[in-house]
Amino acid sequence: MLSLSDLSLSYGKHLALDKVSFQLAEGETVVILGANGAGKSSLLKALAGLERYSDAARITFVGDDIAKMPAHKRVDLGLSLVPEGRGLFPALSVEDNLLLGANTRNGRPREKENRDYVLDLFPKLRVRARQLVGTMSGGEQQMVAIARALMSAPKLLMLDEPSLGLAPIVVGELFETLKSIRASGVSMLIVEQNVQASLGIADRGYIMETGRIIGEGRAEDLLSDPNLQEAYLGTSA
Amino acid sequence: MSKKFGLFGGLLGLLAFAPLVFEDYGLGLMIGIVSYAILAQAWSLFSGPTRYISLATVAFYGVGAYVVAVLNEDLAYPLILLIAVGTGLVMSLAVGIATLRLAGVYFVIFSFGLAELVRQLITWYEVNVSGTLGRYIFLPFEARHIYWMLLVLAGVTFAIAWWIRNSRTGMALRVIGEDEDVASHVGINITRTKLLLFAISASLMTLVGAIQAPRWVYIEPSIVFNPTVSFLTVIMALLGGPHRLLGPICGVIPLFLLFEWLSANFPNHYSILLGGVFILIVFLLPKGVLEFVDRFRLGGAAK
Amino acid sequence: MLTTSLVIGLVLGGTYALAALGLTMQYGVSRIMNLAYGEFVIVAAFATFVLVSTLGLDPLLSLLLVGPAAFVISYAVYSVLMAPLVKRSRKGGNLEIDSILVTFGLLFLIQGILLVIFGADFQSYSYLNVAVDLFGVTIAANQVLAFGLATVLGIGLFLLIRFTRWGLILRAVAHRPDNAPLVAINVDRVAQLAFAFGGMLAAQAGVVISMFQTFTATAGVVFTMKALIVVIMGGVGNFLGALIAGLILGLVEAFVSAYLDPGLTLASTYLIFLVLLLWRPQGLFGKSVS
Amino acid sequence: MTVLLQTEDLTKRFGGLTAVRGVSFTLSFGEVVGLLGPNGSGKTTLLNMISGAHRATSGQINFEGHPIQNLRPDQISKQGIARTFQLVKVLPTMTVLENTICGLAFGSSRMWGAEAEGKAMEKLHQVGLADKAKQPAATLTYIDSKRLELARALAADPHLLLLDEWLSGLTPEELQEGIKLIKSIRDAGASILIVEHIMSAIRELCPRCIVMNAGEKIADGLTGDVLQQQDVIEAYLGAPHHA
Amino acid sequence: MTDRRRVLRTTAFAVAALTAATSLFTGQSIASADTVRIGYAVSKTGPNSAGTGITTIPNYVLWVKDVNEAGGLKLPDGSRRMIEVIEYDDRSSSEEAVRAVERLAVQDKVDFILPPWGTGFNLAIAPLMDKFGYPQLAVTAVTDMAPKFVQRWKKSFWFLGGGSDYSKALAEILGSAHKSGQINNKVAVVSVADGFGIDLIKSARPAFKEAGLELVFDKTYPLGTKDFNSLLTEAKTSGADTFVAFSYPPGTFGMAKQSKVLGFNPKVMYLGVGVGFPVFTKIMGPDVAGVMSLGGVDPNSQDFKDYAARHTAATTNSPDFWASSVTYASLQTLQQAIERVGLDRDAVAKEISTGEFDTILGKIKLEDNQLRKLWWTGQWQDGSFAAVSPNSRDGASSVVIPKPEWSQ
Repeated sequence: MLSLSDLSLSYGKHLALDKVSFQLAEGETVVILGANGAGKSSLLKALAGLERYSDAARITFVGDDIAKMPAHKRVDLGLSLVPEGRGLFPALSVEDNLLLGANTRNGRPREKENRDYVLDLFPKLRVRARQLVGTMSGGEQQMVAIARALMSAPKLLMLDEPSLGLAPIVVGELFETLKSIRASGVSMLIVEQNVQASLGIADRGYIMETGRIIGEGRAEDLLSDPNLQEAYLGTSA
Repeated sequence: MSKKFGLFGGLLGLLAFAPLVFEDYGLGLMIGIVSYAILAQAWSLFSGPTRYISLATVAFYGVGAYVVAVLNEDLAYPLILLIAVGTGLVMSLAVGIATLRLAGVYFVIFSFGLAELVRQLITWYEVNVSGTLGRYIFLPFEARHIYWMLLVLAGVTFAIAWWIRNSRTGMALRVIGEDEDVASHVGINITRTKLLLFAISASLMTLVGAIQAPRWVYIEPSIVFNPTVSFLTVIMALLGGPHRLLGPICGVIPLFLLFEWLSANFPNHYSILLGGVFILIVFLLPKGVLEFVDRFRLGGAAK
Repeated sequence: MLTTSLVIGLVLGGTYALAALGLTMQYGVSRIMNLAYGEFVIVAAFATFVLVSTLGLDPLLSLLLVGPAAFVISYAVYSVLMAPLVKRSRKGGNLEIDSILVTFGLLFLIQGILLVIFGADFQSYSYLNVAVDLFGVTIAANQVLAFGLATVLGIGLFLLIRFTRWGLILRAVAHRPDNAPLVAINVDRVAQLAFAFGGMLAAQAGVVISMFQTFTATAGVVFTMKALIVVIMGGVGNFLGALIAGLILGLVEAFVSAYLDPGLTLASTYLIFLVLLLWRPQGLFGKSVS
Repeated sequence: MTVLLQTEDLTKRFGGLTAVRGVSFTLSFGEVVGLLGPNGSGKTTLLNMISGAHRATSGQINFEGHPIQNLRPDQISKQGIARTFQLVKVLPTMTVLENTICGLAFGSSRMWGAEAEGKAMEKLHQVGLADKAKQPAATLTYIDSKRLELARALAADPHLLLLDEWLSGLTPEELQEGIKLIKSIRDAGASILIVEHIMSAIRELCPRCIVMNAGEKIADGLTGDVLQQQDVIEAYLGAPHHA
Repeated sequence: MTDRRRVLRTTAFAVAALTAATSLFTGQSIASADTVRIGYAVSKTGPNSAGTGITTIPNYVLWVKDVNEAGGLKLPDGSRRMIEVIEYDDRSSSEEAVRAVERLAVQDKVDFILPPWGTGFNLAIAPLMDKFGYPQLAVTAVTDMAPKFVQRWKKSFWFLGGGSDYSKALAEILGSAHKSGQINNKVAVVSVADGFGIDLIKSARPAFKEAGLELVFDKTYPLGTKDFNSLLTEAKTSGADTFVAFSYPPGTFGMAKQSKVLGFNPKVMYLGVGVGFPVFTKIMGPDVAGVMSLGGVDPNSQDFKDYAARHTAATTNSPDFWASSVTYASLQTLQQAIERVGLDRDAVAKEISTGEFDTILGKIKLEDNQLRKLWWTGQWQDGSFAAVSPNSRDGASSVVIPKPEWSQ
């Protein structure tokens, strides 16, 4: 479904991504792990078309070459990102944010049913529909962000650190939801620091360090991978 | 270093002979160039490093002219100039304290509004309190006297600009312009530094107005608070590059002469040509003349 | 006395609001600080003048001609002058400064063309210059019409912006342009359409204003300034805010004139603006950046 | 050991979000302390309160016995606290030397002229940038920019150095160099508070560390012990999630 | 090192630019011997361009056309020389106006310089005109200080009188109308806050008082005011039979229109600059009748009728009824002075000062370098702006008070 090769990206002199390549099959949930600064967020932003990257990069998504495609068209194709910081419109209401999410080729005709779907997924949002997003708690905002991305009827949902800054109990709920999204057939690419939880819902995982992919494997195997412990705690504890 | 000073002094000295060489019209041109050079340089002092686009130039310039108009019959001229500087200083400090926390376009509009506000208030004062509108300045100055005074002021302005660039305050301002976070964390009092520079810049502008005023004989608010002065200053400084010591003057000379040439040769299509030139400048020289010359030179060297 | 000032102020404010709506669109959504905005207003006024005096067209009818024409022209102006700057700003240019400079050039260009065609004369025609009684206050019908149009356009825009998908997209771009691509919005295209739409609104204001004000080729700057003040007072990109700010400005002028001193009306406009800017830099109804 | 820095019940709220909640800790003279925690746990906010970039909502910060929680960054800098930034902040159009002079021209030392230049060069030698002193900072590589930031922070001979993820984003080789550099500074007797993600570095550099999660301090002690604590591991890797 | 080189380079650049510039601007145009070079710098752009475009430029254009079509300026020896015009735009800036005059005098070496529009600009160039020895025929400058200026600048001539001339004339008219019971003694006055408005209102206050009138409403409004509803409403409720506005064109038009709408129909309505403009009749239609203002013409003067016809033919606009004909007359004065004494500027100045001239205003002779034989007040009557003061002068119409009601 998604394949990329030779994706390099630098901020000035700092090489954030160094010839990254990987694939993701339809229906798969893949998690990307790695310490802060390893380049995980940059990878997602590059895929979403929000960062300039090397000309040599090849990205294909559901058969289309999207490497030179502007960001808004990628969303139209079904590649949705929930970025770090959530990328919401804080001065707009929950309802408006969701409606904006449906602003895609696939999303518009299914606006109503998708709306019902995400409000069932996050019942809390139903009562808060008129509230301004900026006044909501972090967990609620994260719900809006995911719900908004789902409104676009994505084929692949990319999530950047969805559990960041959330209370542990909310994190639990969040991963429950992600699990049910996965069950609905949407592919997911997740960058996450919560290793345990994210691997719990993933099929496969990649480990990144300083802009390179240094390991990959099935979710069950990765948890016990010494590379992972090394990447996070600096030692195989 | 001393060589540079020598060059600078020599150039000023040379320019001081201009009234002997040029006839009145040439001198008039020189007066225009020098006064805009000072305005653009003073503007760049503050706006170059901080990137605040100020349209308040004419507020200070006009106040300078007005101080002279009000006092020219009662006080000795040097004293009037001193009062003009003082007025500009006080006004800029008051304005600065209030406005320097506004950023971007808000500051732009505020500074424009300021010039209009000052103009309206002076008008109101003149009409209701002093009962005159329009004042006469009869000072025994000819064009060359005004030119020499402006030349001295230009020397002072460039010296201040040079000194500030090489002083602790100048470095502080550059740091503020590049990154306010870093600035405050290395111990720079941002507000105080900005205020200081704003005040210096405004005082110089006030002086230009004060020195030029005797040339007009008759002054009223609509004459001395002409917003075009603010705009031209900005354009000239930006064209030359406000970050360089000699940037402003490199913008002033070609633009001033271009405007003069256009208005002399195409009086009926002046506006159209001026507008066109403006647009072209933005498209062709986005970073200013000096940058362009530099690039051209580097490009040449690379071959 | 009180009602008189109130009615006069509201009617006056309606004109200000009307003149500001387009700029709010252009600056709020497209991020173009259009200093030639007032020239668009004046060009429309001249166009109406020509239509009315040569073709004998009804000024209201010319609203339907001049508006769409302005949309097309503004659209073209954006393509030629603004789009390259927007593109450049992504590579480290400064859109705000560049747009100020370019539109300043445009201001002279348009003014020059008008001067060549029409000369520096005052232009005026008479339309609906009859008295209307409004709550016991006598006022010109053309001004009431202007007020009505301002209100209709303002509220119409508000409804459009508030309740349609296009409006929602505009708000999204005005509010967080960086996040807009995430929801499949083509920011460049929206900016261009908004600029053109803003140009159209400016033209509508020009048509209406020509019905009751004498104008010259060089009168545009005044409209730009008033519009800027209203836009910033109302909160950038906030249409309802612009409407209310315009009305406030009109009321302030009317009341200062009646109760303080007519000599201070313009000063009080600026003073209010300056004080407001210091008190709430994001405008009366602007959302502070969280 | 005399106390250099002490925070008491420090809290910071942004709108509805509490980024730091009731954090108290002390840092003694000459001590090097690591400040850990997952993303968003409030480490940088804590650091920002100490350096004055954010004003604490409530609580106290004492530095060398004086309360500093109400001072501006420039005032705090004059008290002798210097910092680096999470996202490197060099002044791109200024030269490396000028960048370094910034560090000592305005803060506690207020040096200028030849003296400042000499001192700055000394610091550039210390971080290994002396040969690039005349280059504009924009031309530096990433690691050199980081070095420069360190030189600027060190220039004023601060009593307390705050490092905000100074080591992040470096290649493995650079990381080793970086650790060596900070070690040399530590060994010269500096007091340092280090916010860092790279555990290996923390283990090497900091005898003691403080761990934060969701705005609260969850551990404070010897580094080896703290990193064994179950709640710390869970904070990083997440609690095993059973559906 | 590179730094120093840069400084040197930029200095060199600056010097080169300056040199190039001065050579560009000192290139003298060659005056051909068989023409008379006449230069002027006027506001073609900027805020003053409207006034300039109505009163000043058309008359310069018309006069040059008239003279050249007649074969050129006549000199004492009977020869004729064509006029060659050099014109500049002062962009409504005093500094530009000053420099343009320097350019005309020094660079272009023109034979005569015609004045700009506006009091301020005429004063700004006065010292230079004096210095270079050019006679200055200041027309569009209304100032009570003219006698003083004549002392200072011997070759300056003032053609439009001072503010007090106009306000006294008005006070006289109003005073006698009050005495004859046509109006009450209450007067409402508004004035524009610039030199012109203030000059007039300052002299009007004592003059009105002396004429037994009471200023029940006396307010000043800023230049650029667009809405007069508040002012007019108050004036209307003040109980005054007379409304006087010392206003500038946009304000004049605005007040006229809004008064109609408000049904504010005072017995005397006197407005400022603009009432005599051709566009005023377009704005007001039949309701111009009875509106008073500064200036005026003798409606039966064949000279004026011919002039107006020529003006309309040459510039597509009819002249304004105040300063237009005076401007043209000032040019005729110059023309005849040259015819009598030649191109010597000193001699021409002396001739203008002492001679008598036959103009479209009739025979005129300056008194102390000022034209005093002017119409101070005019009133729209039967489709023309008839002069009503001084009423003793030939050609004066009698004032109509109260003015007719608004037609609608």
